[in-house]
Amino acid sequence: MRVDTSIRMGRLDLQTPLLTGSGTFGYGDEFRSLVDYSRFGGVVTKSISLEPRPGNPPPRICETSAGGIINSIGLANLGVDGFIAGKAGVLPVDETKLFVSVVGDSVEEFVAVVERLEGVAGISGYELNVSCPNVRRGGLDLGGDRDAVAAVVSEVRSVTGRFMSVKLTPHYAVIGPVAEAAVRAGADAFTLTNTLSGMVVDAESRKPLLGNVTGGYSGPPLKPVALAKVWQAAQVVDVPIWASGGIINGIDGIEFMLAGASGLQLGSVLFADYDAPVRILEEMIEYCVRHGVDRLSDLIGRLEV
Amino acid sequence: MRVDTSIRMGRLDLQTPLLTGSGTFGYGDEFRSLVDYSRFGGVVTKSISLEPRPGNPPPRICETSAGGIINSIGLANLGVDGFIAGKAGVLPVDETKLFVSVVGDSVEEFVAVVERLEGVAGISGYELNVSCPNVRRGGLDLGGDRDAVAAVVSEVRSVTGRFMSVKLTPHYAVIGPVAEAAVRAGADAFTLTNTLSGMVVDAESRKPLLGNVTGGYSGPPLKPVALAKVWQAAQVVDVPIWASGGIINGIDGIEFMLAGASGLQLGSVLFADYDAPVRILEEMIEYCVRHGVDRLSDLIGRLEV
Amino acid sequence: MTDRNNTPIAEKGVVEQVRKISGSVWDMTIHSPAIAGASRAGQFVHVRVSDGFNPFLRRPLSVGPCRGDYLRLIFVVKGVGTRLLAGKHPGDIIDMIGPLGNPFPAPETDQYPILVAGGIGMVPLLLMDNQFVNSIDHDFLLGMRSSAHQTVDDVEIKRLKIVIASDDGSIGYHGTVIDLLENRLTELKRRKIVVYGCGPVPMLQSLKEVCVSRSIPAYISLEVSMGCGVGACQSCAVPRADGDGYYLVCRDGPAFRASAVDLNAGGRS
Amino acid sequence: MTDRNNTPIAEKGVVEQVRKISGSVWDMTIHSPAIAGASRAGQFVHVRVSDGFNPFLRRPLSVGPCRGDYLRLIFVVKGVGTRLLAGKHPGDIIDMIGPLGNPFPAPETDQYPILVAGGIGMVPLLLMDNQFVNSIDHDFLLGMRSSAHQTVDDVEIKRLKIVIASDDGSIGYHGTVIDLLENRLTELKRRKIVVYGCGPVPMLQSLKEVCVSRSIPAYISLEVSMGCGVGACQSCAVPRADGDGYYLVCRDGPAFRASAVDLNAGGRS
Ligand SMILES: Cc1cc2nc3c(=O)[nH]c(=O)nc-3n(C[C@H](O)[C@H](O)[C@H](O)COP(=O)(O)OP(=O)(O)OC[C@H]3O[C@@H](n4cnc5c(N)ncnc54)[C@H](O)[C@@H]3O)c2cc1C
Ligand SMILES: Cc1cc2nc3c(=O)[nH]c(=O)nc-3n(C[C@H](O)[C@H](O)[C@H](O)COP(=O)(O)OP(=O)(O)OC[C@H]3O[C@@H](n4cnc5c(N)ncnc54)[C@H](O)[C@@H]3O)c2cc1C
Ligand SMILES: Cc1cc2nc3c(=O)[nH]c(=O)nc-3n(C[C@H](O)[C@H](O)[C@H](O)COP(=O)(O)O)c2cc1C
Ligand SMILES: Cc1cc2nc3c(=O)[nH]c(=O)nc-3n(C[C@H](O)[C@H](O)[C@H](O)COP(=O)(O)O)c2cc1C
Ligand code: FES
Ligand code: FES
Repeated sequence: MRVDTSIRMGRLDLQTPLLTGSGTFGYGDEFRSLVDYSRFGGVVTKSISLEPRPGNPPPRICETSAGGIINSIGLANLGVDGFIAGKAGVLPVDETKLFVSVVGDSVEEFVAVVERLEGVAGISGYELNVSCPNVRRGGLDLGGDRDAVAAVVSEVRSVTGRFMSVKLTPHYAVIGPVAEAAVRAGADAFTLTNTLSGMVVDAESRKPLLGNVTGGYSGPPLKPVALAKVWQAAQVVDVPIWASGGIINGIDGIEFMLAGASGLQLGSVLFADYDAPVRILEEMIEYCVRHGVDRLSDLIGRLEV
Repeated sequence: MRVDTSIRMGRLDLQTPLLTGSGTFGYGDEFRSLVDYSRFGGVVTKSISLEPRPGNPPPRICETSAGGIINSIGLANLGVDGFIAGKAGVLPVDETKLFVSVVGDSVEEFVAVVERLEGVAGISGYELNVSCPNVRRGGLDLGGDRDAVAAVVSEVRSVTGRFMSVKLTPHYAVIGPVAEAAVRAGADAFTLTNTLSGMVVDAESRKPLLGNVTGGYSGPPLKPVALAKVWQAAQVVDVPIWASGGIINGIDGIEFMLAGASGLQLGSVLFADYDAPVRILEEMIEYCVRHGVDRLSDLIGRLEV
Repeated sequence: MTDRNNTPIAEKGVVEQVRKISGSVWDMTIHSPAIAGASRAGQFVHVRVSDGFNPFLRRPLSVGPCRGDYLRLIFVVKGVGTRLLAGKHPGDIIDMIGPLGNPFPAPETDQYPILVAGGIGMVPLLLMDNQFVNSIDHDFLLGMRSSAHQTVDDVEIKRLKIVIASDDGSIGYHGTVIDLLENRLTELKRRKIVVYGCGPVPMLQSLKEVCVSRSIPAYISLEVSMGCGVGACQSCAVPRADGDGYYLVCRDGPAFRASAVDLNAGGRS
Repeated sequence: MTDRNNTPIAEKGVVEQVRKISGSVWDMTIHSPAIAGASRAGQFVHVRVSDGFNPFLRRPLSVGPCRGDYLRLIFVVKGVGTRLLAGKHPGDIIDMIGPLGNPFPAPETDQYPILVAGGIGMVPLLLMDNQFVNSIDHDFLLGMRSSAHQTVDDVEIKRLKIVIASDDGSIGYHGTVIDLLENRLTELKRRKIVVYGCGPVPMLQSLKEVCVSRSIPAYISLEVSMGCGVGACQSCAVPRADGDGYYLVCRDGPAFRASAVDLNAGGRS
């Protein structure tokens, strides 16, 4: 039995549902010698801002007792001009699709970054990161404000025809209203979710383990939260959803698809297992064979409630 | 070396910082034969509403792969009159202090419940549950709205002089504004946090593991999130904070105190280890002895940042 | 349903013996005098399967046939919890709370009891049988998928005169335990009967139908996911037949009058 | 700092030997031809310590003295990850990525190299010493807390002519390795020197001060928590001395020119 792993998402055709989680796969070229890019439907870059950002003081990553990790990178990145100058030539656009994650402190910054990227060939779309827990500098309080999210989406929409996913924080008690507002403003998809805000304390030294005290909590403990958000969003909007949060094996991927996801982002797992895209795709195909499913996409939203 | 475990919280003196997490300890009498109540500074009851509530369809509890649990009890409770009639006589008010958790779908319901409880002797205070992820019926969207939270607090404040903690959801990207508003409205303390909204899917049966699909995610995976919220709130408000989220041992308790908590709620841990209050207090005392700390309360907020 | 009429005891039992009965069925004897002494058929113990918190929750298991200070648990290895339990060795300590819940009510003096078990559901009924100590005449019917899924060994089947049915006919009667029950009800039709059942939900549904249609009183024991086990957390709800909310399995059950609960919703098995 | 000049290799090595050197120090030999062949002193491997995801992250460990197809890792058991590693047996498979990062630059022909190690920091310097293969005259200084914390065994100390200092005088010179360094610098004052250092941050701070004040070029290897290990996640930042942001230890280091990095902030040890 051959299982069809391709996924149609609105205007896009992806060879598999697997994507990378922004910030865990650099600008797309660092893993060249390690990872089989052909297993990815798409690669999402580190979030890129208008100016280069140095990021937060170290340490920037630690583990949590329940098997997750917390990072406080603080959106360190080259800035859009640095990205275009340094990376546009080495992007993995032949093996897979490329999505650029965009971040900003204001609507204007989002628009300015996207405007510059419009000139770069080979970009299949954007992911708007309106949800990073590690940076908050006045201006936009994107972590909760429906109107601010909608404003970013509609202004960016006015400067690009490319595919555009909006990446939301799990820190919404109710995700429906912001999702609906974002779709009305022109979002083609959602990425659910970014990390939770979290923190680790070392009782012995009485210090936090991260230089920035708090950071973004990811890995397996995030999965139930991201699953709930994917399911809740899938009840109210009709656009593709990219799941992000704690996917480490094929069954996790199947769970997210049943809950309504059509894309599956691999984030933290890549730090432990560079072979994850190959392994996870195999495990998903094996599930399909066992359950007599010919096309992975047939599983999307098929949770029996 | 004797370690003083008593904690002064505003107007209250508690014999230890340990409290029970609402909903995990029933109405306070169910654990009589199993738990040493004298180790608790206070017991917080199941959340009580105006009318009895049947709760959600089963199954109502399951485990998550990262070592937590998810419940969707749906605030099943006796209703305030049932509570007063059935439980007022058996409450553990001699061994420890009693706090009644109150829930409602409207400001009026919160007020009505508290008004009736004002007549019951032996209640040391209330915990206002404005954060349950399992119920959402129009009216108040308490899970995010600062004004709604402030309205509940100030209206309840107008009918009681008793101690009043406000229990918030971890689904705030930024907790400062709602905490400040609640203090202005008359909150004496915060309980941080309630559960995260989460969900577990069984890929084999394609079904959610909970009758209500989503539920409240608690236990160890919640700890980093609750710690971050305790620390963030402690930076902006000056009232006592009761920590709730994944405390299973004494070091967890110390971590929360360093981050700014003066109360420590034991929730899910009680399902696994009925002896948790005894064990956790011992482990905290041992830490104090090792670090030459005479009074547990000296640790509150002493994180070295 | 009456309110819980006993006080839960926390006891650290000592494993005396662990043996495999068949396939994935295990039989464990635990020295646990306080709980063993207080238990009645239908009650359960809430067992901590690991020393740490992985898995997090305790596992509810019916109290099987106790003998003096010794408690017997018989269980199917289903997931991580029961697997850990099956890996215990004599001398290991097991942290338990029990006996919990309401037992099956004893038969009235003029009632002839029929015990109807499906698979691993025979555990509480073995204790019930034990309690009858030959002094009460009764039937014990047990259904299983096949001889490979045997939950009691041949010696015990013989000793307790258990009548077996199997879905594939590989042991005993070829058919379901409900067929056996109906046959017996026909045979015994002039006697006052009381039925005690425990097993998978579909079996209990049939049992309930058969008994309700014949106005025979029936008590069944239910399984549902649990948190505290002592009536505090409301995790273990089962819908009431009258539609008026829920019973709690750990406090109002696990043994219920069959007519009192709605078996179409809820419960897992 | 130059950009990474090598391509990471994913290799599943096979444990050849695991032995305890002293206290909590372990020495592991792994058959890993591709990584062993490509490694240079100062580079590291990123090691998956469990088959599952607990702990979640890989552990960075310096490449020690390789011999042909065999890689050597020498490590202190600090927490869960290194404990799991120490529990491996010959024949076990270890999933590694390497060699990662920038190595120490080779000494220029007119420079006399002094290797200055603190505790377990001697690992990359052992490989450096190895690379000199008797053809380059040099010093190897090693500081440790006490003889109980020995990270190299006596045979190797003798063979490599390592000069030891200990904080409590229980072995070698009574004092710090920086004292040893200062003495040698005084003795060698007419020669052009290059210093290579690895060890705890306070030691590296002193080393940096000593060398900067004497205008002696020094290279140091740094440790910081890591995610990916390949320059993709930006977890491994260390502040630049010029205040202009951060270097990445996994890509721009671990070996840095001492004057390029700010050792007062960041890093753990
Ligand atoms: C009152 C009562 C008495 C029981 N008596 C017995 C017995 O004597 N022998 C026996 O083999 N089994 C019995 N069970 C079922 C037994 O509790 C489960 O098979 C067991 O908990 C499975 O745990 P696990 O870790 O192996 O499986 P997992 O599937 O990994 O368990 C995951 C979670 O689901 C819960 N769960 C899974 N299956 C069930 C179930 N059928 N009922 C309730 N919770 C479940 C577990 O307790 C745990 O919280 C009884 C259940 C109840 C409620
Ligand atoms: C480039 C490099 C080379 C290293 N070479 C060696 C070596 O040759 N021998 C040796 O014994 N140690 C070496 N270390 C330190 C080693 O990586 C840590 O001691 C180890 O990761 C601790 O893991 P653990 O699980 O035992 O401890 P835990 O404290 O449980 O680790 C928790 C987390 O913190 C990280 N961590 C803890 N200590 C350090 C540290 N000092 N540096 C970086 N991350 C840390 C771990 O990787 C893990 O992510 C090196 C570190 C780096 C960055
Ligand atoms: C080290 C690290 C850096 C990250 N950087 C970004 C980022 O720049 N932009 C973004 O939108 N998400 C970022 N994330 C979040 C991930 O893309 C992903 O949403 C999150 O980690 C949850 O998925 P996971 O559990 O699979 O890792 C980062 C995560 C990690 C661990
Ligand atoms: C079964 C269960 C029921 C709960 N019911 C309530 C409730 O009625 N009201 C409330 O405020 N919190 C309720 N909670 C949340 C707990 O009080 C606590 O805040 C949460 O579980 C996090 O703490 P923990 O990780 O220590 O369990 C409940 C939690 C559980 C597990
Ligand atoms: S399991 Fe807690 S009330 Fe039944
Ligand atoms: S560890 Fe990922 S960039 Fe260095």
